[in-house]
Amino acid sequence: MAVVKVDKLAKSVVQGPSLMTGSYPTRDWMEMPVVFKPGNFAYPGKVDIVNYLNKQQGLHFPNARDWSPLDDDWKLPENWKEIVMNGLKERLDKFRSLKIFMDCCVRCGACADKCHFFLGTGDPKNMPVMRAELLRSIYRNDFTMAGKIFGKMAGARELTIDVIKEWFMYAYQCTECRRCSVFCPYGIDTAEVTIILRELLHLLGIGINWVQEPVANSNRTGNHMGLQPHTYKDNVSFLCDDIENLTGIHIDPPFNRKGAEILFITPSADVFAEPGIYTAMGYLLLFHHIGLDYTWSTYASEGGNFGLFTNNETMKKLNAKMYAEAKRLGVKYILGGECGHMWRVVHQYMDTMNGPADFLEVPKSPITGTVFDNATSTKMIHITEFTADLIKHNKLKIDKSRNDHVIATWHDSCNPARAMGLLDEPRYVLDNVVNNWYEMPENAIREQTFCCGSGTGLNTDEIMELRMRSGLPRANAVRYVTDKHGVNTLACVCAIDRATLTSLMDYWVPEVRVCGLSELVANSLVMEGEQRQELDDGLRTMI
Amino acid sequence: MYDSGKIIPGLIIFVLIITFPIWYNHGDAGEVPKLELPKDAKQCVQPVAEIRAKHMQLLNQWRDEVIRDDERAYFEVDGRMFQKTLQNTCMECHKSKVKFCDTCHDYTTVNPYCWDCHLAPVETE
Amino acid sequence: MKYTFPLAAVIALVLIAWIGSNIPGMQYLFGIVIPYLAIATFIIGFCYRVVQWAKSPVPFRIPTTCGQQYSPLPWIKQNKLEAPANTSQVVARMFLEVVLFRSLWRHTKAEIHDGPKLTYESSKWLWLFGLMFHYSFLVVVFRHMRLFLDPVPWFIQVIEFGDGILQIGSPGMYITDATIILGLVFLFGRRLITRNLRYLSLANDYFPLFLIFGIAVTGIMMRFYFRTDVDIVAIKRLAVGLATFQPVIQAEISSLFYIHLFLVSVLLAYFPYSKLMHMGGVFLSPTRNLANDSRMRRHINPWNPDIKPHSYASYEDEFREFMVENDIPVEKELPPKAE
Amino acid sequence: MDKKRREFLKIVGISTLAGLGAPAVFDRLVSGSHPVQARASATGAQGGAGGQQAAAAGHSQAAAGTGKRYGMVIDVRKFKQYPDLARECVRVCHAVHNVPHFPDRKEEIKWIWQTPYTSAFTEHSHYYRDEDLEQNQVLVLCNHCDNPPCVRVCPTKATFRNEDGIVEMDYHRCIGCRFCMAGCPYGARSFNWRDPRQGLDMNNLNRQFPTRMRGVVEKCNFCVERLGRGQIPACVEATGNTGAMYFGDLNDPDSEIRRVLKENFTIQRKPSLGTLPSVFFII
Repeated sequence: MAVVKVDKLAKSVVQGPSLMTGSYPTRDWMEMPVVFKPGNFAYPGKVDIVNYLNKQQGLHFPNARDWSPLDDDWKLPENWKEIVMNGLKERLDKFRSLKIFMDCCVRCGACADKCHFFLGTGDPKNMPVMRAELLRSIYRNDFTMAGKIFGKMAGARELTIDVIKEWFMYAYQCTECRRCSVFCPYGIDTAEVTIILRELLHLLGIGINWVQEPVANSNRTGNHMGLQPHTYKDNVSFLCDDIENLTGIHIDPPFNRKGAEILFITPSADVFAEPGIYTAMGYLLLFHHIGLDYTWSTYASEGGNFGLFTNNETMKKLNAKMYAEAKRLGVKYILGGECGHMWRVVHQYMDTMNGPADFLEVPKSPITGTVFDNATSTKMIHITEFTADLIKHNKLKIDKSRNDHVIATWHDSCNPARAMGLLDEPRYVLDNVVNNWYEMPENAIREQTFCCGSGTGLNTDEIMELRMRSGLPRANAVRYVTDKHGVNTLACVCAIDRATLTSLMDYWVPEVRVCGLSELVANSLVMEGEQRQELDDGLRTMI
Repeated sequence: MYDSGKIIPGLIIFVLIITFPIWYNHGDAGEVPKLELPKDAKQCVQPVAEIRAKHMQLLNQWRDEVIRDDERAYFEVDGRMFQKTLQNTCMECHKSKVKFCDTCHDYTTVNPYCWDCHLAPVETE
Repeated sequence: MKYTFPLAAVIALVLIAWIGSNIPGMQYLFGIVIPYLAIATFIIGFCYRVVQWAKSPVPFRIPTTCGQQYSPLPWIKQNKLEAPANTSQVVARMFLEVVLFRSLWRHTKAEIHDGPKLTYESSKWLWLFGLMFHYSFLVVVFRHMRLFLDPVPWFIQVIEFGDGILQIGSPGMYITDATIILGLVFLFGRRLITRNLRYLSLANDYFPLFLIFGIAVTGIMMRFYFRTDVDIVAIKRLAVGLATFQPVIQAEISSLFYIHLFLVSVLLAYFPYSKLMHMGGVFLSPTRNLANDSRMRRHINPWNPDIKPHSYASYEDEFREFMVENDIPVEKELPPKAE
Repeated sequence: MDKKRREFLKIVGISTLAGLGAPAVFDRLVSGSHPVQARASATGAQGGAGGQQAAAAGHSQAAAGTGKRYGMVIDVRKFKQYPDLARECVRVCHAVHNVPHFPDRKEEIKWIWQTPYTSAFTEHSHYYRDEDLEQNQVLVLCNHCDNPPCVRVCPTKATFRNEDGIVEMDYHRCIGCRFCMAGCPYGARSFNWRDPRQGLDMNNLNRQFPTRMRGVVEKCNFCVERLGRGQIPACVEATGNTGAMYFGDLNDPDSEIRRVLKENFTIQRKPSLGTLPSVFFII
């Protein structure tokens, strides 16, 4: 559907009735039903895809059916209440975080205005505490003594169909960016709550296609895009052709090569869609530049993991391919490309779920000899860590002025920032490959960085207005540095960012375009034997 | 139970802190202090219940009247004249601070700063 | 309004204790039986709750990193407090969180202006008054130990002396009497005044505030204004008696005391069933109490499900033809074409 | 003053954090009960420049309340005549008020003391002084000024001017900030660096009168406690009928002190400061 005009949305964000703009709801939130209308929800998953997933070993995606959030009747299974309650009980027993986060919140409100969805929509239920309260109220009703005795007085409520609808609405208006968790005095992480909400909804056959289809694709073909092995290879080859046209350098990257030293895995979007492809060209040039002994894989051709946006089991299943492929190919370790939630999974979950990776070796840069002892167990390192080390050891021939068409700013992607702590490595790289770059204001960077607004599978076009609202805090900070320093490039290390920030910038800050860090690195590389044309727009120069 | 190695010691410390009074007192409720009343004076400047509950407020009031308002006049209770002073009136009858003031004050650790300046009567024993 | 019921509830509790304690013989109920039940509920309930939490594992290592991770690259400086890489750094992070409310220190207030333009300004009030309230409460509890302990240990006397150091009035004013009220008034006021907070506050957010307010006010009233029948010696004898299981009510004690004690008992009994459990929970939050070392040390998930990836073999089976055609290495060659 | 209001103000005072709201409340409390005080500080507001005129314009007339204003005349000539008298005055005063003795001058506590003429009267010409002035010392004490700077600077109103014109200390309220010592132009105030009881013979105290504690400032109180019992100040009493010291109500035209002032030329210490001392000297 057509997106609302920018000046109209700008006005609506500031003047529309919302908690952000000063109006106060007339009704208590428990009495405020959700209203679905075209544009405020992502399309539900398709029956055959859900059924496909349900058939996979270890996965559980029951109750596939045709349904629409617009219908009154969501065709829930008969025993839906029991399913939810058993599901919740099971998860309470599995996750201490869930119990703690259900019990400990004091509703101090520190998180309230930290959420980009709340800042952009002013919808009270988008305050992280309220989002958690949607589940907490049910938890209290059935799992706590106070809730059982005092009911509504203790903040408890009955589980009804409306609650399920509310969950669907708000579990998909959270990008699990963890910004609220930074400010919470108990570290309550709404991402954990959203994960559980989505898991429970999936038990009822409620999910969104934009998440489930990539999951199915990834399972079958190895990547979200559903690129089959030959297509994947072709795409990379096209990028190599472009590189040759631009620089005269011929690259012939290896695929599924046994015995390579390093397995390289990046989000498939990088080999497929603008502006990610420039980042992929960046990797190709960089690896060629240093003569890296590595391989791509068509089987593990996806770094991203939309399983994280469905449930733990799916996350594990998709992620398992990385180690399986590394083992099959006999590599020493894995190098990961630029991706946000991929790195959340790799950093915080992979070793636990699919380790131990005892068939791999502790990552050691073949060029500099640096041992990455921060990955002694997982044996996977981030391309930015790898590149920063190369730069420090002067292993790259860099001409910074080749990036002089760029005035950059740095977007810390949520997951590398708040679920990994990757903050200074990319800044170091940026310092060394770009002459002009400026930080956004401090409340919008590093651990306080704002989400692009469309993570966790929300980068679908049918909810464009919502995305533009939730991305506003990020766009607003970019607008600030653009006005102040003439910034024209927003750099990041996240594939979803590259896709969604592009839409966001086109909408709010059209003079700014989005790129990956490796693109900027490659722009500045002085390649041996290059026959370079005048590339006044780096790798994006039209030939 | 998971992480019991940390959580159980944590809980034990918590319970020990909460129950500190139980094991600190060794199950001994102790004696309630008995204060020694003056032998030769029968009556205080106020009824016993009043003076017991509010003596500190009376002293405070006296202080304000005497120092701030210069109202130093004697007052009469049952034909006896009294001056508004702790040192010269109260301690005139209650000849021992130790046996009178300190008994309750020590028991309940009330440590007013009266005696930083005012002179307690010389203890005779 | 969501605060009317909690307010009525606290008033009702006051009335129950007031009327109840005036019925002959009921002093034993309010002075001895209920306090014992309350403290037992508190201790058992608290431990039960923590054990219940502990029964669930922490399957994944999910610290929220609020600073630079540990890096083998020597010039990248790790933020040891915000992205701790080992236990001692975690302990330091937790210590600052528990003792200084470090996360609240970051608090900002966001506003939206024409443009649209979002602004964020540092807002330390919640941190300040939150800290003020909690520390006042802690000191007040410590101070009260003089009534439960005989003889009174030196550290309690030190705390009491410090709290009364201003030497204002007689009986001497305690600093914490003022600051706890100030803290409570702020914490209540912001729930009323701040829009976001007014909307999200529940009855069970107001109840403890009113209850603690009632406790503080009855305590202050007893000490400073309605001293009749508040015989501190008799009260101490009762308190020490409670702690030694030899409780005695040896004098008539004012209803105000029984109201105070009853409200404290209610607070203790209410504690394990309420959000007040954040006192224990803050230590167990996996986003704060875990080291950001999940690539260095393997973290074990006790219920790690047995899930295999879609196997390479079946993948190759499906796409072998295309792979061979496009020079992608395969494990099994194509079967000879049946002519 | 109405007891109820006083109680109320006290409640307000207690409930307010000291150091923040307390001074304001005390201000009201004190000025409410002491109109003289309020007037005096109004005079004081004119500052040093107007001081000379204020002095020239004469002292306050009838103070509200008792209408009294106690003052003192010290006849320096008589002390010359009776050489041991001054020392006796000091001894008596310090004994009556349990004023400690510390040998170290830095720790010295003094309510009444002797000082050279040149130090006592700094504004007078000191050329070619006569021998007596060269050799003898002058007995000085707190001047109980009509416009006391020490009162104005005290943040807790621990020092104040009572209805009889006496500048008093309420040691309960003193926080030891020593602003008053900085404010007093006559050095009439001493700070208890040590526990004063260390400088006292504890077996030989005036048990009717308290001591002070470490950390408070103290000074002469014009024997306000003796006046309350109908006695005259201890120092004046010590001079017997030598006529070396006179004490009385400056506002009573028929009083002895007024007669003495009428019959003698008197001077005051540092009159240009406009503090309006209540102690006069016959040289």
